[in-house]
Amino acid sequence: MPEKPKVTFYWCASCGGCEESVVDLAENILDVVAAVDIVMWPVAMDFKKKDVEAMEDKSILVSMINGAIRTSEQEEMAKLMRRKSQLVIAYGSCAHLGGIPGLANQFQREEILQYIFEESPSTVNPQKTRPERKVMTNGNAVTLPNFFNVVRALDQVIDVDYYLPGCPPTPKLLKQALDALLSGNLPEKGTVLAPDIALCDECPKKDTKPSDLKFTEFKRPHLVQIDSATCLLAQGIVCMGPATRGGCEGVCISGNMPCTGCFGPTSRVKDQGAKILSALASQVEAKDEKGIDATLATIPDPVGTFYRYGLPISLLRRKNF
Amino acid sequence: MLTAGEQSKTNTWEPRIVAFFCNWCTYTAADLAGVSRLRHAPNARIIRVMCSGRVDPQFILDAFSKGADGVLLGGCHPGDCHYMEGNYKALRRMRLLKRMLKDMGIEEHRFRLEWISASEGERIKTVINEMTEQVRTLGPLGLPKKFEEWDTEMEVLERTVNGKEEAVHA
Amino acid sequence: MKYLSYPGCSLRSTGRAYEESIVAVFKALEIEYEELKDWNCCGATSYVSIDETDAFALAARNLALAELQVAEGTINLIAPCSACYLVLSKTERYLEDYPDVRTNVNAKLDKAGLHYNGRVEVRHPLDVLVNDYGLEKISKRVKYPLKGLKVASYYGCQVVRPFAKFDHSHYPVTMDKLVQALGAEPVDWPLKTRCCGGSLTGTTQEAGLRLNRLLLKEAQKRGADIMLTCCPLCQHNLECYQERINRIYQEEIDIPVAYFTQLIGVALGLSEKELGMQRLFKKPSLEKFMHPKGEMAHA
Amino acid sequence: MHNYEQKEAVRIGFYICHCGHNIASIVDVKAVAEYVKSLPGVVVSCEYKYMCSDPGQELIQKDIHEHSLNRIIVASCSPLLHEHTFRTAVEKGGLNPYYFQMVNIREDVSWVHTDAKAATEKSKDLARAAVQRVFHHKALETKHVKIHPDVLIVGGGIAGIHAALTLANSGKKVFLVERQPTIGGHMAMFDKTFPTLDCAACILTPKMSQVKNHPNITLWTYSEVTKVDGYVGNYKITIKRKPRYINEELCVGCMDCIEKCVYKEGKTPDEFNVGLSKRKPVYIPFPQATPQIVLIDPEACIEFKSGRCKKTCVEACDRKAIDFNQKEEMKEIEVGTIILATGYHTFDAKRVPFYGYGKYPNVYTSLEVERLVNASGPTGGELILRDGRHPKTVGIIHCVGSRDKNTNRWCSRTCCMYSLKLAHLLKEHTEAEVYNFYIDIRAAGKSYEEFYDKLLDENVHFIRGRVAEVSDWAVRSSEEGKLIIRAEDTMIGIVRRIPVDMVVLAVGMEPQSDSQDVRRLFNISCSTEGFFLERHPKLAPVDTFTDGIFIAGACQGPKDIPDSVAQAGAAAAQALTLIDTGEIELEPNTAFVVQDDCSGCRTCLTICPYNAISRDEAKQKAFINEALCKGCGTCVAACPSGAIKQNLFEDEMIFSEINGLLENTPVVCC
Repeated sequence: MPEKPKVTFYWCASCGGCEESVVDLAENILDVVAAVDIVMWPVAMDFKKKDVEAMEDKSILVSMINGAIRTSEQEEMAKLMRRKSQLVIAYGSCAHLGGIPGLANQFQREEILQYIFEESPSTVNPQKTRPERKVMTNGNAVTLPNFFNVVRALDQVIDVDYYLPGCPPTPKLLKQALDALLSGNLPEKGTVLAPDIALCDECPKKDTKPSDLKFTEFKRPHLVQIDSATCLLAQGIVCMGPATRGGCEGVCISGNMPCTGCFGPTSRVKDQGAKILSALASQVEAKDEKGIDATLATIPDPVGTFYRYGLPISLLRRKNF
Repeated sequence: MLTAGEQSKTNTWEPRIVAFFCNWCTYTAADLAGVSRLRHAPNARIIRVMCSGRVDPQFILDAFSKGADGVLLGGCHPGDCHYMEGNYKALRRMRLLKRMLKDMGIEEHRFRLEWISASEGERIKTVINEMTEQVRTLGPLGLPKKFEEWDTEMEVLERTVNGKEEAVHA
Repeated sequence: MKYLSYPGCSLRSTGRAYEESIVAVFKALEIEYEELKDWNCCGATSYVSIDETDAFALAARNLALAELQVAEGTINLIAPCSACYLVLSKTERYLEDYPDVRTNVNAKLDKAGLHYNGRVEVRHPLDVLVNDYGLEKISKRVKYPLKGLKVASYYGCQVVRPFAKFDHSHYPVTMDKLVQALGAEPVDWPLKTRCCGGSLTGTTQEAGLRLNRLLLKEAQKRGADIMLTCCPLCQHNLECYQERINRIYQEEIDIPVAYFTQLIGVALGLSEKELGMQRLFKKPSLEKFMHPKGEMAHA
Repeated sequence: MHNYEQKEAVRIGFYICHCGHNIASIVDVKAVAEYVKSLPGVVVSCEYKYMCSDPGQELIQKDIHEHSLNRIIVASCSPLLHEHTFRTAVEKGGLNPYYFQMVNIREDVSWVHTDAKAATEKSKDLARAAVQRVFHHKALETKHVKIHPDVLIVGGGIAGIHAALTLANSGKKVFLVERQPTIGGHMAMFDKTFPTLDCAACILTPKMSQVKNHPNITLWTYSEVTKVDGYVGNYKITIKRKPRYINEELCVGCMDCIEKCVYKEGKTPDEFNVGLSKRKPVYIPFPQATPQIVLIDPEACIEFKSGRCKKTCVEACDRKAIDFNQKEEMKEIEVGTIILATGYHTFDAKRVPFYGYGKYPNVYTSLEVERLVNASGPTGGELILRDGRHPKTVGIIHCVGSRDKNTNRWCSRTCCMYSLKLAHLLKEHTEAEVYNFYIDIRAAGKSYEEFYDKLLDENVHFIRGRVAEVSDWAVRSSEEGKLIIRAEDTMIGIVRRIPVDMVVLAVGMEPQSDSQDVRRLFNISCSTEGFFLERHPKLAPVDTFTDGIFIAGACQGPKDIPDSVAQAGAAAAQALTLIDTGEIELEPNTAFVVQDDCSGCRTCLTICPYNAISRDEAKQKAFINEALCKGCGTCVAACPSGAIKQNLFEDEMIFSEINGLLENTPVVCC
């Protein structure tokens, strides 16, 4: 019996949702398990780093890595997986774009540590104790990895072959990706494995968007009664759909929530945030600075809104200090 | 002879400003500044576009990310756009972009939107000189170099943070 | 808006009536101000011809002190004497426009632990009253409209030249509009900004008096009951030499010359004492023009 | 048309121009050429003295053949000047003209920088940007649009009249639109013209009636252009025709209605006589007004104000031409070209208060004096002052509102000459002593200096000095009751007081007060002072930056009659050139939607100022009508998924320009 192709799933700075999405394959996961040999999956199986180190270089067919890179351990592991794998797929928004952890790029490392260990409302730490990077227990040294100042997407650390977008990727896209991998019917390197067209194309509310939309005020979804039948932008709610790659089938929109951009931009766009900024601002009604500012002030956090998933891969990458 | 980039390495840093000028007003004004021999700082490099409304906020961010220390956008005065309303679109985009740049830690004076009509050659001189001096005071933005540093954070941290902490615990 | 005031030397000597009437009128109109602490001579027009940098430094010390006294924002510094107004305005302008002047002057100020940052705007009380406070508000406060009083407004040279900051440099009208607001009648005459003789009356008196005489004669010829000035030197020149002029030139000049702030005070119903009227050599008799507001309505 | 595949290897030819010393004296052109040679894709890189010369252009063409070049870059002057020249040269060399890119190192570099090293470095950066940009250039087709042969002329002064007749005589249909009830403009108000002393009316009125009677001219007076749509060759114009309350078809200009008006005397200041006389509510501006049709001023007419007039005018008109219910009418026309001849405005003398205009009755503006000395003027040509006197001495003050930092800095060019003319006429009419107060006498024109000489012989006084003030301040008894002009006589270095009976202010020429609105309406530019801006001050004096729109006469700057007429002829010739060519080339810089990439989000639909973008309902995607697109590119900047591209300004081109400008060391592009 010929050896089954080896596959790994690895997680970096992520929430675990991407792991869930693998399980979301439901009964299809049995076909996957039958077809491949999973040799590393920290969330589900007990393999160690040394097991992977012991493998020959390029002996793994594909490593699916989710999560952003924000610690030295993640960088080290990513580089190890890269060495051992023929293909690396950046799995999910964090690996693809930097993701939610990437929002930390608005702060300095020390600001974050101080908040987490000293200031956050749920913290009781009058001594201001910080974890030690190296502790001796029972004669063994236990170390913590280094925490980076800058959060990066996977391809800013290692070479990436494909991207599976989404927070998390949908089972449908994962299935398509696995089928392509196993059949060897692969697209051009660097491809994002989703349609290269913005979400509006497949949006269920597409037809209700007017052709003469002008903004006088932007509304936040939790503050208004949303009309489920109408385009969210038409209701003044910031929806990233026009600037976000489709393929999710509009799951958020169907749930009455605006698109927040997790699939990232289309291949023709360098900076998703700048593009949605340009599109929305262009449609502001006011002509004078004061009026324009008043309308735009109703977007209280442009960076958090337009770069919710993509700050690390944006043109500026992080806040400049 | 050194390119601007090489100069920065040899410590004679000069501000680098990318200027997007609309064809009808501001670019024509720059021509007028030329014809009138209005000498000004050689730090701005003009990219001609048909209208300030063509300027995608991506261009501005891209210029910063490629090493510009300042970006100048010039268009026709409000009401004077050759394409009726392009400058209003530019204004709207740039008001939001300015806010975003601030949130991203890019100093205010590094990005400037100016309305300069075809007859205001003098204004070209004033604006470029002023902005060059403002950016000079701010110093280099140097994003490409920062990107390099960010990508090699692991090595740096291994050297500094670990070394320091080990010293403390020793 | 709160103001700083710079009285200057004249207002503490020959021009005391000017200061007294300003104080009284500002108080009556509830315009808040405080005096610049530790002010010094502006240098007048003579120092600048001896040493420009030193002259600027002397004047700039006052500007720097103003910044010390008012922590932030633009400072409106009121200089009632025309010479002070011009010298301080010029200093302010030169320090703004010429970086080398600014550097040199600040180097000198530095020795006294001072520095000027460019926050001061020098203002004339005429400008402040008419353009900040407003004619309409003044009119409302007038208790005795001066109906029938014919007034020749005399601006002199320095308040509008060379810096025409609030009015036309050759044909100013601010004081005339003020006169109208007080119910009186401005006399239109072409000599509003012609030289009063300045300091020539003290040095080459013959030349000074010749200039002086032209103004007085023309104002009187055009039927003015009173001349108004906004400068202590002009007031002095026009008021004090009338007898001598009559003697030398066989003229019959007899016209009172008051400060514009005194006339405002009269219309507002302030007392003669408050307005320093007793300090004038030729006390104008204004009673016959003073019609209480109620009476006017009936008239 | 849109070629996405770049199969062929890019082979760039780079040429840097010395422009004599203009560039080469500051920029080290050799060093730049040498540097560019090292950049990827560059096959030829050389310098040449004058690239725009024939040998320069031939050099490019030769190299295209010898080195199989497929991209050409010229670093020289502004593309606004010579882009067309080089594109044509490239096309003649067998290459698509849009493979060409221009680098401006003259206006943007050598003419504005003094540091040779910095200028050379900047030139290298700009060259590198162009090198990287041309990799993305594509072959495009030049667009051609047909030129509608009809012409709109705005303004019926001498310039508009001359342009209209020139075009009409060559067989073109002309629409002449004038805001006033009559054509003729300022010239109709003048008495005589300098230096020949022709009577203005005698030479103008025949041309006015030719306009009226010309079969090719549609004359709309008392009308204004309110809307301008379209583009060169295809303008759609909306014109508002104000109601005259007179049926133009029926009125024959007999003026019986005027005579029979209930007002026995006029009460409204007469515009044509600059307020020196009064007219009735029903009036005709002047006897030779064209068209010869009366009009009613609703502001003055009792019927309009109260509705209770006896309407004697209606009774008087046997043709029943009076129509109080006439409404404003909107006309829509299509034309291919437009000539603006909207004229000028005289300086408001009240802005110089020390000259006493409006204060002293005997201070006049020059335009008032033109009417005062005119035989058909308010006094029948007799010089009677406002106070009823005849002047024995007159002072003419030059440069009122001209050559003055406090008002207008420019020279109005006509005042010296018309002041000389008025001096002559005043002397002729009154035998008064006439004093001219001048800064310089500018008599630069054919026979102008000779006219000045003639005036000197006529014993007109000339005092060189700017007048300080005009006042009634009499110092001596001889000055009593006179206006005293005080001025420094700079020839003898003393201040003089000249008592006169009459003062004439030679007011300057200003842009029309609504010139900014007009320029916005027609989408052209103004120069700093507000006159319409020509495309090139020397080589394109009647063209504007908007194709198909030309300017003539004093709307472009102060001008006398001969110059206005010459310019009007030039503008007509430019329009004729376009009309007879039949079509014009347009920049193919339009935007287009890549439909496979379009998500149908409709962002672009809301922002196109020309409604050029529509939605293809079947495909649910945006579509740009190339004919309507003007190429501003704002939809490209707004398209949130990058599905719209603009020819000549694609994102990749601009990104590579940015990259090229800022790149430290050259890298391979693409």
